[in-house]
Amino acid sequence: MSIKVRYFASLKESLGSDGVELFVTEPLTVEQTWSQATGQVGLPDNILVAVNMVYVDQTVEITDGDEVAFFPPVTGG
Amino acid sequence: MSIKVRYFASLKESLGSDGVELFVTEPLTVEQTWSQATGQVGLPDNILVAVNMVYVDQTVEITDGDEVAFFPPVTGG
Amino acid sequence: MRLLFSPRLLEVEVVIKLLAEAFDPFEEVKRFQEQSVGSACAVGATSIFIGTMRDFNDGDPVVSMFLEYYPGMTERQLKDIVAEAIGQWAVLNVLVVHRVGDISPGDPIVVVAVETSHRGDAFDACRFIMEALKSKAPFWKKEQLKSQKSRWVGNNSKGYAPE
Amino acid sequence: MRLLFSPRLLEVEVVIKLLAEAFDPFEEVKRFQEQSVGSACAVGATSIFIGTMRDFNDGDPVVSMFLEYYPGMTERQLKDIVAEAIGQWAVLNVLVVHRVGDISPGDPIVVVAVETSHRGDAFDACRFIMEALKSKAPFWKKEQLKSQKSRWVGNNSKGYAPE
Repeated sequence: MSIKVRYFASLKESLGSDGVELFVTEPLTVEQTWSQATGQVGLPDNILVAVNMVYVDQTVEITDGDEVAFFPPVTGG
Repeated sequence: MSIKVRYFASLKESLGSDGVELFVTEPLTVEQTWSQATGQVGLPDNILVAVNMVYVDQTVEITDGDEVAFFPPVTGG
Repeated sequence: MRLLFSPRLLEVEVVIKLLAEAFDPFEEVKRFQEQSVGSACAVGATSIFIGTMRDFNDGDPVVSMFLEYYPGMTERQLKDIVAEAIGQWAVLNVLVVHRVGDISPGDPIVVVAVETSHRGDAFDACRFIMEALKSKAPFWKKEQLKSQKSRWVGNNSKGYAPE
Repeated sequence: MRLLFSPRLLEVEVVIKLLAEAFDPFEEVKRFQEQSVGSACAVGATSIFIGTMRDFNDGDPVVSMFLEYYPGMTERQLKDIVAEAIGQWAVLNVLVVHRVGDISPGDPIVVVAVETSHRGDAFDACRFIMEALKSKAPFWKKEQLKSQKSRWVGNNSKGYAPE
């Protein structure tokens, strides 16, 4: 299974990457996705998570073909 | 003493006049002003009263040089 | 007729106009912004309300309208309303333009523009000015209906589509 | 870049645009009004909000700004926000224009215009869209300060002048 992980804004800068593609054998939790993508244990506070461009809470299951985005609070407008 | 009375909008139409100048010997109440100006007893419901272009309640005393305006609810904007 | 006040109440640029002819609300706002450039880069938020004449009211087609006002008192009320808004919110600039006389459907009747640093102040002050104008400024609308009848509008509504 | 949606959600004309270059908010609203003339004389109220880049923030002079977004998700969030407003108020037409990329002080960042028959719906829907955009639409501002430093804006404020 392939999962596309993306980072934006200050998170992209601090991780030094705009994302990564994960290849896994079974569905992941949001936190597992974060850890596998970044090598960091535990999701930072205040981070927003979207799966396939829709906001999700962290209980959602990430599965094949999903695009998972992690980003800081939005500041548009 | 001279008091200038003015009517606007539907009130001006129904009275057939845009106002009248009253000459009186002592201050009037709002209701007395209305009665002397129009010959009608009692102020109609829902009428607004301004003295010298400021809204007043009907307890105010009308005196020399005042401009008293009677008009229906406003409908601008 | 064109009345202009710039009282610089508390350093706020205020323009209030009554116009007897059709106007372009955006041209009015642009002209206003050009003359209040002093605060240009402090302005973070602009809330603009435009009231336009509709071609129906209370279920009846309306072909034209006459807007009567009380010269002197109308301007004074508008000034007082704007001053009250300035006292209540952190406002940089305020424009109020209101049409009088004969009006056709589609014509702008009123424009209120409020410039502030932050959006909450702009939204609140603009809405306050409109609601106060609707309830206090001496203007009266007489509608000419398609049926040839005419009628004075009795009361301003609360501002929502009827249920 | 120029993205255009006219989904005619419930017969409502909706235009959502992301622009990478400076724009004139009034030209955008005028162009929008010209293409939604079907409802022209039903429009009684237009509420417009313009957000503009200020030349200071959090006490520091700002010389420029970069606005990052999430292509695809940003448009989708804006569409969902507008759809929610349409479900909640009696709305005729909605325009949302948002800038992305490099921005200078004085440049408009966002314009929201809501046309309705009655003013309460226009005010409420416009403000709702702005607040939802501020809290949900994936945009991020990076400020270039006069001091040569740059910083990501941490959070959108509640929208009022600081005490």
